[in-house]
Formats: sequence, C-alpha cells, structure tokens
Amino acid sequence: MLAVHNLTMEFPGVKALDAVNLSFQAGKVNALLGENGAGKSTLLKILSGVNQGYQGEIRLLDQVITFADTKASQAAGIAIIHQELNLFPNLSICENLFLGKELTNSWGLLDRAAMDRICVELLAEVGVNASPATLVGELKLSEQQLVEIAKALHSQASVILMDEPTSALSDQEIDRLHALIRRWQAEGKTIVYISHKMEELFRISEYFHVLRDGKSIAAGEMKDTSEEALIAFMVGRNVIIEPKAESFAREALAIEVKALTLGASDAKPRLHNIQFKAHQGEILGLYGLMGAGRTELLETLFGMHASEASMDIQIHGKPCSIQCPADAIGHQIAFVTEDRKKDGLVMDQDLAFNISLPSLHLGDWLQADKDAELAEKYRQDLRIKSASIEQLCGKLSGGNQQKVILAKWLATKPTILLLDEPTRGIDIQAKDEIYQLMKQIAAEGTCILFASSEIPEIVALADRVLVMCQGQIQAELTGSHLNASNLLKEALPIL
Amino acid sequence: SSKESTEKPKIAVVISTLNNPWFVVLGESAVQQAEKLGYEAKLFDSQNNPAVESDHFENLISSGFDAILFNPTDADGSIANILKAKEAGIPVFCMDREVNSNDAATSQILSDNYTGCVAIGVEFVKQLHGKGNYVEILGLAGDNNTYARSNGFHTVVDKFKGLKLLGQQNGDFDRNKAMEVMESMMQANPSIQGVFCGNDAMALGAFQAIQSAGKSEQIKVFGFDGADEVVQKIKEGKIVATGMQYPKVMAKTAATFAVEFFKGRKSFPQHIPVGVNLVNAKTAKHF
Amino acid sequence: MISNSLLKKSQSLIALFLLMVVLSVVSDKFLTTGNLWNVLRQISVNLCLSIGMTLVILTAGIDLSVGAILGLSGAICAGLLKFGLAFPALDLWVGFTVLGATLAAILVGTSLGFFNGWVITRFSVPPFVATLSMLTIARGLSFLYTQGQPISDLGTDFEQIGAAWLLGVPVPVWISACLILVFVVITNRTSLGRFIYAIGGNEKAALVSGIPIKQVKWLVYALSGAMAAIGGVLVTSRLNSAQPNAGMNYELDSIAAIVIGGTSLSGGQGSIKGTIIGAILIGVLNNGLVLLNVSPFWQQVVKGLVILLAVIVDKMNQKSN
Amino acid sequence: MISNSLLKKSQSLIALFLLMVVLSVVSDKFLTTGNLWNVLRQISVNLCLSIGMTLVILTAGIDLSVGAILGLSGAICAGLLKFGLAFPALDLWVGFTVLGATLAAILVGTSLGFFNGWVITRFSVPPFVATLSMLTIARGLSFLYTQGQPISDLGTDFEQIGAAWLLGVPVPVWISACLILVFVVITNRTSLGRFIYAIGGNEKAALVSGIPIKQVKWLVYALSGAMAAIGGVLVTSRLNSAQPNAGMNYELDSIAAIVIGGTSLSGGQGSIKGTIIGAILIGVLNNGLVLLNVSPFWQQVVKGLVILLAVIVDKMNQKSN
Ligand SMILES: Nc1ncnc2c1ncn2[C@@H]1O[C@H](COP(=O)(O)OP(=O)(O)OP(=O)(O)O)[C@@H](O)[C@H]1O
Ligand SMILES: Nc1ncnc2c1ncn2[C@@H]1O[C@H](COP(=O)(O)OP(=O)(O)OP(=O)(O)O)[C@@H](O)[C@H]1O
Ligand SMILES: [Mg+2]
Ligand SMILES: [Mg+2]
Repeated sequence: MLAVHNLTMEFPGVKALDAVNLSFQAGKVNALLGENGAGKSTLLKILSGVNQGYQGEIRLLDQVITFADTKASQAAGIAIIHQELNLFPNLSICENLFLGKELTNSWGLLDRAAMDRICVELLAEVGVNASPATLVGELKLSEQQLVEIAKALHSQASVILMDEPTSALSDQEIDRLHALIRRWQAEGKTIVYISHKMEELFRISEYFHVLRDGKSIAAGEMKDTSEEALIAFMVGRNVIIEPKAESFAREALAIEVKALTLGASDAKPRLHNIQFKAHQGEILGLYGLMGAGRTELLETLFGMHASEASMDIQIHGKPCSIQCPADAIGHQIAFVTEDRKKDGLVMDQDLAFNISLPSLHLGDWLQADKDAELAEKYRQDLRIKSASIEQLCGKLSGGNQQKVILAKWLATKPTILLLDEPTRGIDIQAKDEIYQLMKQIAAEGTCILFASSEIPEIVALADRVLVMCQGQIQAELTGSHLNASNLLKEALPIL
Repeated sequence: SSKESTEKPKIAVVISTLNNPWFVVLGESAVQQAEKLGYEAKLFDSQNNPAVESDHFENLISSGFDAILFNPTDADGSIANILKAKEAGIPVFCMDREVNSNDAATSQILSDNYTGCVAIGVEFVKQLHGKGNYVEILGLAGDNNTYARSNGFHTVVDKFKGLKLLGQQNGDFDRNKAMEVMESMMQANPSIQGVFCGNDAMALGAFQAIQSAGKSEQIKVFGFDGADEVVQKIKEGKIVATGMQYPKVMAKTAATFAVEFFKGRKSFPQHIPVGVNLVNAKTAKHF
Repeated sequence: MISNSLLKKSQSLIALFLLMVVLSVVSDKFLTTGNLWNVLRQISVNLCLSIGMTLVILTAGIDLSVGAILGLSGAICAGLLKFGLAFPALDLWVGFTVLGATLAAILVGTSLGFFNGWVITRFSVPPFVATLSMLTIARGLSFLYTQGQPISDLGTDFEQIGAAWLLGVPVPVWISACLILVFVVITNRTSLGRFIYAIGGNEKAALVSGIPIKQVKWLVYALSGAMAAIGGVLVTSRLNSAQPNAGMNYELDSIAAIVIGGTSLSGGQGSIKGTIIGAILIGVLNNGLVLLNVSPFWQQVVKGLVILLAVIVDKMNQKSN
Repeated sequence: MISNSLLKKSQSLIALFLLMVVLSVVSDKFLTTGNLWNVLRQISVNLCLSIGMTLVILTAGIDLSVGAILGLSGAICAGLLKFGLAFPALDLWVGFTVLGATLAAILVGTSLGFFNGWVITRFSVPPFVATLSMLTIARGLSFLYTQGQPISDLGTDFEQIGAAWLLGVPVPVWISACLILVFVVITNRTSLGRFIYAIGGNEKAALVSGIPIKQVKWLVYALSGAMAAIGGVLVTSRLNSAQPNAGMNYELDSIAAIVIGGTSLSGGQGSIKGTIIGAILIGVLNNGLVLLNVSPFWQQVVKGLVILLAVIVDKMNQKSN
C-alpha cells in the first residue's frame, strides 16, 4: 500500500536514509524498529511531507507520489503523530485539535460550540480528563501526547504514522491506545508504529521493518520472529538486559528527607509529608502512576519549587537548605529531567556547550580545550551519534539528545543523581548502556534516585522502590517484595 | 580659501532639523540662493541633534566643502563644530539661530526670536486688555528657541497681574501634539481667553482644537514664525497675531556672504539682526 | 485561551481602574463627559495602529513602520484631495473625492504593509529589519511627496471625518469602535485568528501542521499597513492638514499599548482587548498629566513610573490568581 | 557555536564589503584615511551602546533605555564637572575632576541599568516595558537636572576624551576598541558569556542547569547601562556640552546595528562581532550618503533600501552555505 524505493536523505554530514526499500502492509500495524538515529523519524517526516529534498520515490497504492508540503500528504490521507510533539502550548486543546480544519457556521465564522462538542468526544476516547478550553501548555507531557493522538483520530486518514506515541504514556494509557489502534485497523487503516518498547511491539503489531544506520535491514511478520532476533537486526549483536545482581549500597547515608511538603498553603498539597532515606551507592526506585508526583518530588529536591515547598533535608549527614538548582548542584546533586525539549537542552547550541553548562560558575573562565575534551569523552563513552561535538543539539535524534543530557550531568561528578524517566525514547542498546552506567556509578558510591514508569527496568535495577500515589509515599518495596504485581498494586490509590 | 582654483567651491547648508516646515524653507532657500549665485550646494539635516551635526561637520570637512551656511542645533553644543570647521579654514555663517560665541562663526545672520516675542507679548496684552486667563504651548524641551521665545513673551506678559497663566505644556513644535494638548487644556480650564504657541504649526493645531470645541470666539490664538497659512488665518480673523521671520532673507544674506568670502572679503559683521515683524489683522495685508 | 485572556483583560483593567480613580479624585475635570470623549477621540489613532500591530506581534513579528506609513498615506490622501493626480505625459488629470482619496491612502498603506510581509517571508529577513527599513523609506517618501511642507485646507467635507459627531459620539470613535469589532472577530472567530496565534506560539509546528504561514503573514502585515493608513486619514482630517512628519515615533506608543495590554512580544499570547486597555491607559495618562498641568519635565518621569506600576500591579495580580 | 558565529560574521562582512567597494568607486573621498577615521569616530558611540545591548538581546531581553541613560549620564557628568555637588544642608560642596565626573556618570548609568534588571527579574515585567519606562524616566530626569538647558564649556581636559588622538588613532576609537575587546572576551571566554547564550537559548534549561539567571540578568542590564553612560561621556566630550535630549532615538540605531549583525531578537543567537559589523555598516552608509551628495529626503529612502539589501544578501548567502 505505502512503499518507498531507494529512498535516500542526506543532511549536512549525515546520511540519515541510505537507499531504503520498505513496503508497509495495508490494513496492518507495521512496527518500525531501529536504534536511536537509525532514521526512523526521518522516514516518517518524508512520508508526511515535512522533509523535502530526498532521492528515490514514494508509492501510495502503486502510484508514485511526491508531497510538496504537509497539506499534500494530509490530502493523500496520511496522518502523523510526531516524536517531538507539534502542538501549540498557547492554544487550547480544542484549538489545537481543529487547527487548519476549523468548523465554520453559515456566516463563515468559527462554530466553537460544535468544535467543543466533538473535542469532548475525542478527549473521552483517548482518555484525557480535561476541558476543551484548557491550554495545551498546561497539560503534562503524557496528556499532550494523547492530544496528538486525538488529532490523528480526528483526521480520518487512511494511513497513520506514529513516531513513539507511547514514550510518555503510562501502561493504562498504552492499553487504551492499543484499543484505538485495533479499532482503526478494523476500519481498514494502515498503521506505522515506532517504539523502543519491545514487549509492546509484540502485543500490537503484525509486521516489522528494521532500519540500521539509515539502511533497511530486515522485514517480516512479527509472529515469525523473537525479541532477540529483532535486537540482533537493530544493533548487529545480541543485547540482554541483566538484572542487577549485587547491591552497591553502603552504610553511609547520602540523603535523608523529612517532612517534605509542596504547596503547603493549598487545601490539597501536591506533595504531602514525604520522608525517606537513601544510602551512598544505592539505587532507589520511584514508581507511581502518571501524576503520582514523582517528577515534582525530584524537582522539589532539586530546589525548583523553593517558594512553595518546605522540607528538612540532610545530605551526607549534614542538614542543608536548597533554595535553587544552583544550591543543589553545589551539594553535588544532579537532575536528568523528564522533558528534554523544554528544560533539558539549549537546542541551538552544540554538544560541548550543553555538556559544560552545569559545571560552570559565574566568574569562571571558559576552558575550550577541556570542555571539548570532556564532551568528546562523553560522546564516545555514551556513544552519542553526532557528526562532532560541534553539532547543534537540535539536530540530534531524540535518543541522542537524552544522552547529551545525561552527559552534562555526569560531568558534574554528582554524589546524588536524580533520574526522571532517563530511558524515555531510548533504543534498547542505549538503554542497556545507561543501565550499565547506572550500575557503574552506583558502584562508585553515587546514590541514584530513579523515577521510571517502566516496571521491568525498575525491577531490574532498583535496590529498593518507593511507590508514590497522589503526592505521598504509599509503600516501600525491597527484596522479594519488589516485583511487578506488587508495584502495580501499591501504585493504585487506596479507596 | 585654500582650495585650488580648478574646482568650483562647494557650499554646505547644515540645518538643525528638516522635520519642521519652517526650517525646510530656510534650508532650501539657502541651497537655491547658493545655486543661483553659481555654486554647488548641498543640504544636511542635523535631526535636532548636535552629535549628528558634529558628524556632518567632520564628513563635510573631509569631503572638501568650502563654506557652511549653518543653522545650529544648539547655542553652546554647536560651537565645537564651528571651531572644527574654522580650523580647517572653512567659513561658517550662522542663520536664524545664534551660537554663544563671538569669534567662532564668520558671521551670524539672526532672527531675533526674543525681541519678536516681546512684540507678540505686547500685542497679547493689548488684545486681552491686560487681564484674563491664558495658556502657553511651548516647543520642544531642550530647544533654545523654545526658551528664547517663551522668555521674550513673558518679560512683557508677566508684568500684568491680571493675566493668569493656567497651563504650560509642550507641543514639540508639532501640529497634532499641540492640538491634543490644547484639547486637554481646554477641558481643564474652560475659561481660557488666550493661547500663545511657540510656533505657527502649533498655533494651527491649537486653533483646530479650539474651532472643533466651538470656542473660536472666546480664545485668541497667537503664534510665531509667519507661516503662510497663519497669515491667511489672520486675514480671516481666526488667528490674532504671529511674528514674521524672514528665512529667505537670512538664507540669501548668508549665501551672498559665502560668495563674497570666496571672492576675498575677509571681515564680516559678527551679528546681522534680521527683524521680526508683528503680523496682526491690521498689518496682515502687507505679507 | 479564552478564560485566560479574560483573566488577563480584567487584570490590566485593574491598573486602568486605579489610575482613573486617582485622576477623578485629584481633578474634578477628569470625569466630565466632554473630557472622556476627548480622551477617546485622542486615542483613536493610536488604537488603529495598535490593534493592527497586535496581529503582527501575535505572529511573533513587529511592525516599526506604522508611524511612517501613517505619515505617508496621510500625505497622499491630502495631496490627492487637493491636487489630484496628474499624468503630464498623457495630458491627463484625475481629481479625487473624499472617499476616493481615502481609499487611495488605504491602498497605499496596505501595499506597503504587504511589501513588508513579502520581504519578511520571501527572504526570511527579521521583521525588525524589514519594517525598520520601511520606516525610513516611507518617511523619506512622505518628505519627498510633500517637499517637507504641510498640505492644508482640505475642505470641510474631509474635515468632518475627524471632527463630526454621529448619534452623540465623535466619528473617529465610531471608526475605531468598528475596527475593533472587526479585529476582535478576526482574532476570536476566524481560522485566520487561530493561525495567527498558532504561528506565534510555535512556528515550526505551524509549518508541519500545514498552515499557510506565508499568506497569513502577508495578510497581517498588510492589515497593519491598512490600519496605519486609516490612522493617517484620521490624523490628517482632524488637523485638516497633512504633516510630512505626522506619526513620528507612533510605533513606540503603539507597541507600548500592546505590551502593557499583556501581549507578549515573543508571539502567541495576548488579545485585542488587552491592547485596547493598554491604549486607553496611555491616553488617560497623557490626558491626566495635562489636566493636572504637571510640568513637561516631570510628566515624563511620572508617565514612566505609572506605566511601570501598572504592569507590576498586573503581574502581582496574575501571580496571586 | 564558534564555527557558526564565524560563518555568520563572514556573511555580514560580504554586505559591508560590497557597500564599501561601491562607495570607493563612486566617491574618491571615501577611501581616504581622514574619512575612515571619521567613520570610526562617528560610530564609536553607537558601538558602545550596541555591544552593551547585544548581551541584553542575547538573553532574549531588550534595552530601550540606552539613549535616555546616555543623555542623563552625559548631563550628570557635565553638571558635576562644572558645578560639582552641593549639599546645602551640610554646607558642603564637592568638586569633581574629569576622572571623578566620568566615573560618577558611569556609576549612574550602571545603577539605572541594574534597576532595569532588578525590575525585570523581581516582578517579571517584560523587558520592553521596564526599559521603556526607564527611557521616559531617565529622559525626564535629565531635563529636570539640566532644566532643559545645555551644560557647556566643560574645559579642554574633558574635551580631549572625544577630540584627542593617541598613537595616530582618535581616543574614542581606542575606547570603543578596548570595550569591544572586553565584550568579545566576555561572550567567548567566560562562563558569564556562556550563561548569557544559555538563558537566551532556553531559559528553563538554564535554570535547571543551576545558572544564576537573576544575577546574570542584573549584570547584563547593568553593563548595558554602563556602556550607555560611557557613550554619554563620549558624546558630551565631543560636543564639549551636555544636551538634555542627547541620545534621543539612539536605541533604535543600536538595535538596528545588532539585528543587522545577525543577532536574533529572540535571544541565544548572535555575536559581538556581528554587532560591530552592523554598526560599521550603518556608519559607512551615513557617511557615504553624505559624500555622495544625496539629498536628505532621498537619503532616508536610500538608507532603508541599502539596509534591507544588506540583510537580504546575508540571508541568501546563509542559505547557499
Ligand atoms: N534536520 C537535521 N539536520 C541534520 N541532521 C539530522 C536532522 N534530522 C535528523 N538528522 C540526523 O539524521 C539521523 C537520523 O535521525 P532520526 O531522527 O531519523 O533518528 P531516529 O531513528 O528517529 O532516532 P530516535 O530513536 O532517537 O528518535 C541522525 O543521525 C540525526 O542526527
Ligand atoms: N504544570 C503543572 N501545573 C499544575 N499541576 C501540575 C503540573 N505538573 C504536574 N502537576 C500535577 O502534579 C501532580 C504530580 O505530577 P508529576 O508530573 O510530578 O507526576 P509523575 O508521577 O512524575 O507523573 P508522570 O509519569 O506523568 O511524570 C499531578 O497531580 C499533576 O496533575
Ligand atoms: Mg526518532
Ligand atoms: Mg514524571
């Protein structure tokens, strides 16, 4: 149905796609796999008319077609959910959903009531509990992702391209999305689905296509293959995530928090009376459902809500006060944030610039050589795929951006590392690398606070898990109690 | 001057601002007069800014002008510029506005703003019979003509205790601004009988406001400059009086002096006053 | 967006309200109908420029040329009205009625605005540079066209546009009210309005979403030019004379009105309603300072402080909400 | 970043180079040393303001108050030099040397700039509004301080700052060259510079990275104020007289130089080098138009067109690279 022949796309210094041949099966869910930077997003951007200037041809229903712009691709019945969300934070959900397809009344003016009505239906279908007039900028990442899905739902397209639609979603939301996909499939729509979550791919898709370094490597039916085989296609070798065998936790406390409350003056504080301890070398997991408050807890620890929060905190046994991120960094705390676009990187600057940022103090001289050396070291250690350390971060693939964020924080040599969904949008190999890295720095005595929504990784890595619910710590799991079913059970609110 | 005789001397006309029609007339007449006398002439706009004026002087000294017909932006700030030209052997003839130095410019052909406004003040007192409420619309803050005119006017008017100044605002020599200020001042002071404006553009703006408010019988408008439109309005009895300045006369005198300088004349009177004549209903027909 | 802009609006209103209370306490002339009409008539020109430029700023652009376009189109309106248009080569002379001259002026403003938009989209020149160039070009042209001299005595018919009253309301106030209505409808009720907010909010996403960015930009700059031309006709008519330097520095006043009204210069955030309040605030302030006969030197200091305070009051209020 | 800014620099250079070639062909006066020194001396004030404001714009801010701060600090410098400082209550009078008065003026400029930064960070007032208020306030204060009259005859020592030559180079050119050096070092070699780019590029990411955003902003606005004050001293010294309205509209010129130099008003992108080229381009253009005998009204039209063309040439070039 939708196929590409000898598709080649070059960016300055990178061949993102190299004579790719693919044919997506009509009426099926086609998984598109590949490492970070393999060229998946680039392929989808070409199919949706965002990227021009490729060589080769695109065929839709055996007709060679070209898309001059996104409108042309939409007109041909192709809808896309981009990896980096293409929403307007300053517009409401309803305005976003109908942008460019506004309904008008007989006067030619916007029919806001009708649009609101449809919007409410769409939101209910994807499971967003917000009014159509809510600004998208006020939504959390996962809800924004769902709005993007609602947009595709509304488009009535016959081909739906989804670039990591689930990277920000919780398990329930993923289930709901999958139900939607099944419905689309029943309506005869073709779906292309990118995800780095293997187990999900096996659940939803029928066909797979693997890209490696911009080349098409393999394709086939999902039922004829295995996870190991796919990974081997993607990375050229086998990768197995090994559970952490030993605990590196030491006697000495790294951090002790008491009476942490956020939004104390509100009737319903967003975080309430949180207390916990973590040891040097310990990996302390934070689990919870979407909106449980993990992000806010980490942000509060990092001094980002000082005006609304109160807490007693001891770092390495010494009481201290953290009023702003600089204070936290001063206490050798590092924080890999959840949203890389919004608060992770300065996209218009290069790797060396971004990696040096948290290590600098006002009044320092820059040491260009040292910065470059450091950046180069991390580029190689973390296998960041970029032309050089002078590449702008905005031009990196999503997964590689995440690695740059990690690099910039590791460069501060933290003794306490806060990780918020550090493997979101990262390929299996890179994930494994990050896991190895976590183990390595834990072994060196760094205490890691690790918030994640992926149960397998939290089970595999954490020595101990705090389960959060509605802004409180609801349970603490260790040892044999630390397993998937307990995590899920404790994460639900007690009625 | 020092110029080789192969090239014809060039004359620069540096005008304080071309944002005001009156100065456009002054500048263009100076250029015309110089051209009429057979010389190449070029107009410069200092944009009311002595620093820009200073740039112009530097540029025109280095591009080989031989005389400057000059309308300074500031009585003190422009002296340094004139001295620069003097050093380069270029004569400077001031027009209309004075500089506070008796040996910088070669000669100064001046319109006597102060005395002219004294005459307006006298006419003002006469027309209002020495009593009543009035307001004043000043020109541009920081502009020396603004103060010369206001001071001239007040030396007379302030002697009459019956004349009360109810408001004094800036109109920036701008017709529209003056109109808006006048509108607001009429709201604040319904009983005004007279308004003195620092130039004719503002007088026309004020008159427009007064006419729209239907108070043209009640409020007497006084301006300064001698713009054709105002003379016309004086004839029609809509504006009471203005001071007639003679930009063309000043321009012509300055251009003639420059030419005489080229021909070898060395001494010029430092001050040539060009009188300002009062224009009122009686005298308007002569202008 | 709607609830939010309502909120914003009511916040700017607080500062305006406070200012008006203070003025009516210290001057018994302030709250007279005569004076209030006065204020409204005086702000009508700034309003025209500001609501036009609001659209531009919502797309994250800026239009520095409004004052100069105002001057040029006012001059052309007056020139056509008084001297008509002569084609010596064809031995032809065309006279203009009030309506004809007005439309011609608006056409000139629209074309210059469109040219701004075209340059900005065609060569990706930053709007600041493109419209700054237009500022000096249009100003130069208006001096050339008028030879630096005012064009006056344009007839009583034309004068009526600025001076007449209709149903107890000054005509300029009617004009600006109608234009406000049009622009509120555009921003709130048309897809064009949505596109404008979208482009300012996230231009890259707008491109990906298939919004005709170029065309929208041409339109908003052309509209801004048209509004400047209407402002030019109003100023010219009120004075019954076109000044070559009319509108000098008006761009700053109108950007100020827009920003005080809560519109963000980085685009995507703000509203026509906010701009109106901003323009009224500046107008009331100018009027109040003259009513109180504050000395011109102090006026500037007070004006700066009041504007600063007004925005701080807004911001504090926004936070406490 | 470095290779990138180098690229940008060489692009702006092309337009400047073209302009200079054209001027030296059409006027034999242009490429004389006397004239080139003239140009450099004339742009030195705009350079001071522009390089100071470049930092502000790199943080995605703007400083409209530079012209007014220039006027006020120039006036204060002249006032202190001529009349000293009198404390009638204490029966005390303090005289000022040239150095003392200059430092006092710079202190005033720095404080006003710092106040801008403080208001902006403390109340999250948009920089446009905060500095616009400062513009009118500082302008008002300089009228009040001088009573609207120039302060003249400041002595030959003081005059030397603007007029003297040192090792064959005019002193103002030395001053601006030294300041350029300082600012190039700040932007390229210090963490402050990197923080400035980071804040302009992504303020949230900068916050999370522990960058002291407030302090950086205080610093850049204070530096901008200080540079405006230095500009004020230069202008005053060149004229040997302080004008209360000195520096009027200079903010536009300096923003123009910055933007022509390729710095983005939305922050994070640009360089001091670009600004220098922008300022030289404007200076050469002003000088060239005078050398070529273009009439003042046409000058504006030509100036607008050349600036537009220069930026278009740059953009085309950028694309083809
Ligand atoms: N606009 C661009 N300019 C330059 N290089 C680009 C651009 N967009 C993508 N690339 C490069 O093309 C390659 C493929 O990127 P792409 O985003 O398609 O990867 P991906 O497979 O989607 O990876 P991920 O799983 O990390 O999202 C990367 O090396 C990336 O750096
Ligand atoms: N910007 C915001 N404005 C208002 N409320 C917010 C905001 N961000 C989060 N919240 C609220 O704070 C609570 C905790 O959210 P938080 O993002 O910390 O959850 P989380 O456990 O990290 O979930 P996720 O898996 O989505 O990251 C939720 O109730 C959420 O609605
Ligand atoms: Mg991708
Ligand atoms: Mg989270």
